[in-house]
Amino acid sequence: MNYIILVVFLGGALLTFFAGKINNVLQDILFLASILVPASLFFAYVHAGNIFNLTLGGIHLSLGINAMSWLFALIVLGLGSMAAFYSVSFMKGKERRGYFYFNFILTIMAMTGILMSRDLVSFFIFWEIMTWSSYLMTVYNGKDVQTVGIKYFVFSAIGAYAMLMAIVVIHSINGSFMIEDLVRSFPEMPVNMQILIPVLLLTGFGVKAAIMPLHVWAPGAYSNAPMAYTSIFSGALSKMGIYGMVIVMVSLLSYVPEGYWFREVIAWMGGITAVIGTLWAIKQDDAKKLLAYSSIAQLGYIIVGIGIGTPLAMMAGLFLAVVHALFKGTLFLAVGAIERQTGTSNFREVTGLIRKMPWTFVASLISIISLAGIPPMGGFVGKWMLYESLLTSNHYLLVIVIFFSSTAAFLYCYKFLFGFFLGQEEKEWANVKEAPVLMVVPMLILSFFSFLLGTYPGIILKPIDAGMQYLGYGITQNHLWQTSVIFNTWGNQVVLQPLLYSIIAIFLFFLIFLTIKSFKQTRYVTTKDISSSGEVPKEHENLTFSVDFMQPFMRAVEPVMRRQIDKYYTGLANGLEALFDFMRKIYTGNGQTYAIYVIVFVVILLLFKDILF
Amino acid sequence: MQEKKIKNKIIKRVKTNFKDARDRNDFKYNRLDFSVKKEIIPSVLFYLKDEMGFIHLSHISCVDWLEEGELEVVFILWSPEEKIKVFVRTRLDRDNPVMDNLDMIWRQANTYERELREMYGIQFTGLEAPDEFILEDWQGPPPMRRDFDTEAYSNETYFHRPGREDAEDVRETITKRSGEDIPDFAKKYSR
Amino acid sequence: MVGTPVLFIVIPLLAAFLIPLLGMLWKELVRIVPGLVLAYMLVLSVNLLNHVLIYGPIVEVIAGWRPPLGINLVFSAFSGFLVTLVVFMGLLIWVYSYRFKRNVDFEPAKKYFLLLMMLITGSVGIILTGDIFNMFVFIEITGISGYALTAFYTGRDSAEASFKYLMLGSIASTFLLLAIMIIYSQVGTLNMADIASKMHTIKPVYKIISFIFFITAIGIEAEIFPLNGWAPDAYTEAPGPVGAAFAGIVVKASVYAIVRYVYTIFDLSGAYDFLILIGLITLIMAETAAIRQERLKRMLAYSSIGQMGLVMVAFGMGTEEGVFAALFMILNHAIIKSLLFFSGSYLVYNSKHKYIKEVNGMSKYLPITSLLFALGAFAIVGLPPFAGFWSKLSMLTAAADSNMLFIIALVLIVSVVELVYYLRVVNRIYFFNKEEKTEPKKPTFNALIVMITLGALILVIGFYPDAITGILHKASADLMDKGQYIHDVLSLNK
Amino acid sequence: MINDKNSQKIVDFISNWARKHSIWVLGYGTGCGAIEIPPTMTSRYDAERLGIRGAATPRQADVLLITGYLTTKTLKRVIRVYEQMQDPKYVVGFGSCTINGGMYYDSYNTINVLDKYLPVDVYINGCMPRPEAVLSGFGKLQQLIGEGKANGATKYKENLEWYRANQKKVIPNWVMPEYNW
Amino acid sequence: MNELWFDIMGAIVTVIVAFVVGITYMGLSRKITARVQNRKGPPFYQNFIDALKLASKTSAIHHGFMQHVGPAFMMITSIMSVLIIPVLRGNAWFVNLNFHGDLIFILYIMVFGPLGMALGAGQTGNPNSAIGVTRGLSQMVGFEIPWVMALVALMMQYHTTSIVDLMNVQIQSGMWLMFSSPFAFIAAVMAMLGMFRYSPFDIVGAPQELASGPMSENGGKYLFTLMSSGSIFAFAKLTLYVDLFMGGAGNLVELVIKTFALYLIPMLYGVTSPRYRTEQSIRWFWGWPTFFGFLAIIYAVVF
Repeated sequence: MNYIILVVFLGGALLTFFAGKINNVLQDILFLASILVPASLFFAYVHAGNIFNLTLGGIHLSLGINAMSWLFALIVLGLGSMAAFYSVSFMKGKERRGYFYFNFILTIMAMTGILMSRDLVSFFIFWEIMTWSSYLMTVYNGKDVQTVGIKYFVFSAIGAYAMLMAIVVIHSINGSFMIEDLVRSFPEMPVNMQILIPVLLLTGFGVKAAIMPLHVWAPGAYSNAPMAYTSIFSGALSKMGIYGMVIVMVSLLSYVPEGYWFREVIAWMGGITAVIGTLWAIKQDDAKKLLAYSSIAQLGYIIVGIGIGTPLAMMAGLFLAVVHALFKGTLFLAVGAIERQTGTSNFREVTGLIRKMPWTFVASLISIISLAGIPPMGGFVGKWMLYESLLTSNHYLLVIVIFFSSTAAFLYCYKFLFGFFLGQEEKEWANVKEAPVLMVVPMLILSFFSFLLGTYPGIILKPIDAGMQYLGYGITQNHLWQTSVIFNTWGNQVVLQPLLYSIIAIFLFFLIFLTIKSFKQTRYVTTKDISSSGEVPKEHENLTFSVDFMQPFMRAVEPVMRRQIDKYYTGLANGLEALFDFMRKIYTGNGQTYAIYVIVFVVILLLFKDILF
Repeated sequence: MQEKKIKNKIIKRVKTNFKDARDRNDFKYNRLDFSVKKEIIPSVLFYLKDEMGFIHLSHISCVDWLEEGELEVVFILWSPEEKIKVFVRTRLDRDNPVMDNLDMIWRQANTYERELREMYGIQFTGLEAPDEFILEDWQGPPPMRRDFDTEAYSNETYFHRPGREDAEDVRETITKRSGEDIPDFAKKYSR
Repeated sequence: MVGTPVLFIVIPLLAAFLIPLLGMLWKELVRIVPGLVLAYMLVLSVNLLNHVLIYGPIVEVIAGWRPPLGINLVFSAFSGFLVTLVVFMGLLIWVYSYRFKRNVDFEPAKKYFLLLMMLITGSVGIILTGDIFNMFVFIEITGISGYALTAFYTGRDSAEASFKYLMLGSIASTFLLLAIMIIYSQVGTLNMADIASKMHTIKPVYKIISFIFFITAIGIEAEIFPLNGWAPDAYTEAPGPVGAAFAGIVVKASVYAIVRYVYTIFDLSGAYDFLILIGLITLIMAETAAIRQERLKRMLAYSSIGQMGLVMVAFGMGTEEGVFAALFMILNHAIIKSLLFFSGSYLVYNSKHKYIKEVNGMSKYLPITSLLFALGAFAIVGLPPFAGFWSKLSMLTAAADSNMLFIIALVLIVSVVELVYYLRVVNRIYFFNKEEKTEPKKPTFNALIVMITLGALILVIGFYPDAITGILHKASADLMDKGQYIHDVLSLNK
Repeated sequence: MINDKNSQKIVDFISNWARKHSIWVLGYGTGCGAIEIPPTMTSRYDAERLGIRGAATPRQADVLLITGYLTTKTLKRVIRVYEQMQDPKYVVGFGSCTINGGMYYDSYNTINVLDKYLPVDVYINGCMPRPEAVLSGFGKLQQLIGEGKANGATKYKENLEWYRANQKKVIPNWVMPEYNW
Repeated sequence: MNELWFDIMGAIVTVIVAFVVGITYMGLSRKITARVQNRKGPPFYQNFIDALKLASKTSAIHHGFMQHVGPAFMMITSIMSVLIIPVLRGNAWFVNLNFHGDLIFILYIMVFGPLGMALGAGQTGNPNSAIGVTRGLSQMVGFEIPWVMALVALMMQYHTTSIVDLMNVQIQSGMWLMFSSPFAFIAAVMAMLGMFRYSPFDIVGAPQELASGPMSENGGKYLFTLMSSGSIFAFAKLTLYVDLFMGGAGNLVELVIKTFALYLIPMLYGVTSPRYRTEQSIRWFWGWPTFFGFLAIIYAVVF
């Protein structure tokens, strides 16, 4: 069954690509089918036991699923299906539909393949397919391809090649590419290999998970890809890095003494990633960039959770991974909807869409609340577990770092909502309509789930628990979570259900009080009707405060922002290019020089013949 | 003495360049005064700014010579180096007060010109600025002209609370009532 | 037995000389005959290869002189594989250049196909021969036809490039002759197998010096740094298919020569490490030089040099895995680089200077060519699931098994550089707006067929590498088995 | 029960009492009168002890305090501010200028009688009125509110057309949102 | 069923107590400020009158749905905090939701309201509102750091994240946490200055610059809701401080005394200080308060 799913994906991708030559509607239907059919096949027929073996080029490949990868497959296929529905409407009337659909399906296929891989070679193959198909999406708009696109691919390639090196090294030690064999033999490996292999693998996964020094590709790539795709890019594709990290951190590093330091370093890197991502997100004026940096920051939390590695922390990390897929997927979809309806995603240009696109606003609001980690949404549960796990495992400074990042996140959360939906309504956007139903419904479904998980986290904690048991953790139910209750290891708890009901009750009470009593009496006035020193703003006067939105805060943190990792990378790249340009000049184009080279070559060989041969 | 020399020099230079410029040189202090025709105003001002160092435009003012049927526009320039100010006057026809826009010489002239346009009705050809400046929704004649009767206008346009017509200088009455004298300083202001 | 190896040399040579004569009969024959010849040779070589894989190598003696005195041709799994590859590439080049640019006219076409046949003859000869002087002759044949082909466009630049090639080529001949002289003076024989069996009798100094001269001489043809000064110019100025021929045929033959010397003839232990060293230097120099190039073909040329460096590194490992990886890379490189040259030529078809920036926005005018170029670019940097990945993986696995972690890291870092410049070109093709300067030319039907065939091959090998790995394994085992080679050749004596 | 007349009376009494003791003033500081407000609010006269405090925006304010002459230009803004305030609201005219134009009675662009344009509940006489006078004026206003007689807003609503005609007479170019609380 | 009604009644009583106490404190603060400024000042019940007046005003207009929902959000936050924070030790009336959440939950539910209010303010379209909100959020980032450091120190030291447990610790040891963890108390109190937004940290409202900031378009009922929820919230925060650092309170009188003593700190600091700029305020919080927070953590780790 495993390979049939992949084949269906691949065939669907090709069919969809060529169907565009015949009929657009046919193409849409084929596209949906080639996402949904394999997804439903997956959930219907694939179980942990099914293993499909294949020998290709003398290498033993093996596909199968386990409890851990099932969890991630849930993210990939669930979010993928939602984004697929969205894409059909999103791509209506756009160029390069076949290109988009092809790469979309291919990415989903690659991610499914990664999760199914039981050996490192097929893991790597699917990883690379994922990389280049996502790269092709990154350059979809044809904007900044030589900078953003290349940067993305170069970082991905560095990561992937690090991984490849690890794979061949593992093979030379083990004589096998199977992940199981790696896990089994890792504790007996020599110490330098025990350090080298995780470092290489973590580099590979860290690139996709946008961990701190390797994150610079993310903002550009996330914002350049079409938004329907970026929701997967940020929601699911980055989780592949997390998935790999989970394997490395838990299956390999927990069994060796050096693992402790790896965990600490990775956790701190995650923490710093969270802070830096948040600070840069606050500075952005473009919603895509903002969400991209926010993704970096959120992935930082997840990495912290996985890095700490206590049962509660691991659960927090995985739960956050799921919830992040939900809310960040929704937010990117919302930005896509706004961009489609208005033509821009810049906060300075778009304002006051709340009355034009109310459902998009509702989805964004719920997702933002979830992102900010405010109860009663799913984000809170993940954050709570993360804090409690950090506290109970004595990472006090990390708590502060995470808390700072999380508090500062409110700034960009508000900026997102204010920039798009609130503020003065402008004449320019007076005719903006709500996005099509097919775009709104996936957003609402996704945001509903992040609401649901805030009350009944047990729904998703159960598969997480199963996955963690697969990784070797004990059963965590009953002492860490129940359907609607979460505990920390000190025995403190948060009971979500009554809290939620209280919140809803109070909310309804005051909504009734304010709405029924005054909504009828009050009438709507436009946002031009504000108390601005008695002036009446003219139609063309936009009083919305959107330029340098968080300037006071930025001034306060200005010393931190002055240094950018990106600049160092750019400097390095420029230096290398200059070096290469110098190297190029060795080929002077002069025949005499070449002849001299030959003579020099011979002379050198003759001089050093004793050493060389 | 020094000042006088400089002043004479300036007058000489201006007069050689602009033959029909009439000057007045009887001011005590650092002040000069030229009257020129409106056609050569731009060239005079350019000359004063670029050649003579009168780089600062202090003000553009206007005098309404109702009896002579003319409006006199006064440009007040200031030379920070010589510490001398120059008044350049020109006369416009009161019925058709038109002259050239000068805000390319000094950017701030724009403001003064808008004010003059609004208050005296002088049209500056080529002046690019919104119509309204200080008087919003003004529909009457230019209010600073001497033939504009502000009280009549006010009576016509605005409401008046009755009782002000028979309002007199009540100070005399008060004095009688309380037996006080009007203080000397107050007498000056008395009607 | 379906044919003998000697046909591989006789038939194309004959065809080459007959082409002008046949041209007198019917002008079109000039074009058709080489194709027929090459097709026949392909059938022949495939048959022979099949035979060889089952029954062991064929050793053919020319004119009845038995080794070690006479000249013999060895068609083993290793050389047979390379011959098949060379002939196959030759056929594709023929199809592609059937009416390519100046070939449309009779006179140039006559010269072109004549020289092409000579080139193929020489290359096949280098691979098949079992005699070092004979190899020298074939190298000269290859070289001379190469010089002429480089100057095919008869421009100033072409002449200059050709002259550089010629100059270095003559230096190469000198060194080769010197080396042969030393060997002959010491061993008294020119037969490879015989030399190999007597190599332990030679004094190390002579051995090493002759090896150095050999390496220098063949290294010039095999484009190792710093002997490859001619290559970028030649690739740039020669016609597109000739570039492919250099990359797919000449260089392969030269690498074969080096490998034969290192593996079979000489027993120097340091030679393997030397191969790795020189391969790495070549790789790094070429790839770093490629990234800043302004002309498309020059960039491809440097990339080609770099790939050959990589092949050299793989050969230098000296293990069977390494040889397997190297052969796999040779195969992939032949296919992919030819595809890149072929499609690249059409992308800059009407441009005078072949600047990279002139490919901007070509995807709108030449969709299939652009797609194939992109496919080739993705494949050559080793992205799965395309062909290049498997060779890279096998190369790295072999390196890891030989504990060469540093080399793995270096190769991978250089791969990133390679990735960058290929992606830049692909991005230009797809996402930039076309400048008005050059007029895109649609590829001819036969060119399209060739390119699609190569593209399909890339995909086939990518998705099903087992199609080729069996042969490669046998070929690499064949190369490693030095004693068997000597035995096979010298046993004819008895 | 709520609509019962007596209970309505009680509610009115309570709310009037509250309004009376909590007066949030929006000072429209035109002319020289604004300088009299700081002493009124600060230590010496301390208007806050009577529940009088400043309001930042018209939305929060109860009383619009117009401290001096109003040109036609500022009148427009004052009307705008007044219409933005929420019921119940009161206007206090401060100084002679608002009563009969004061020393600007013959100016070509100041209005002379404020109550033709806005419903003034209390005038404070003087040029300038001292803080004592201001406090006394507010005392009067409190008294009126307590008695429920400070119904300028109602008057304005009822006679809106008359007020509008007067306003439009001096502000011919009328571009303001409609007032329909 | 009976128990549920009892719970609901208890919750309502808690909220009413919080409202009354909080709004009285606000009135008292005006009185005390006036006395400091050598004025007579309004009566202490002045804020009741203000609230009553605001409630009796009409609200004729709105700028959109969020303007209605924003104050409701604010109210939820206040009421939720006051329900989750233990008001009295072991009193059946005030149990509410004490055992359903913990400190981290409270930290997060506390920002729910400002965010909702910020949304309401944003919908009005008044630029002053948005500026005020950005200042408020920025300042929040400032003072949350020492505040969280203090809390983390407490949680580390006593191995619990529950307020009830922390209160029990104080009862058992017989010593208030403000004495046993002095640095945490100092950091928390310094953070409290920002939390109450009295001068010099009143950068959000800043009537002189921003026309009362986020509230500038809210009058009448909206302002009433905000005002009452603000007073409930103030009470909740004070109670939290009392619970954490002063051993909680056995009865309402004790609670009022303790909370008022705490309340005097930001208020008296406020009357004597001019306003900071936003970034000055943030940097102030990241200076000494954070230093004390670090000390608190070191103290918690070492002892």
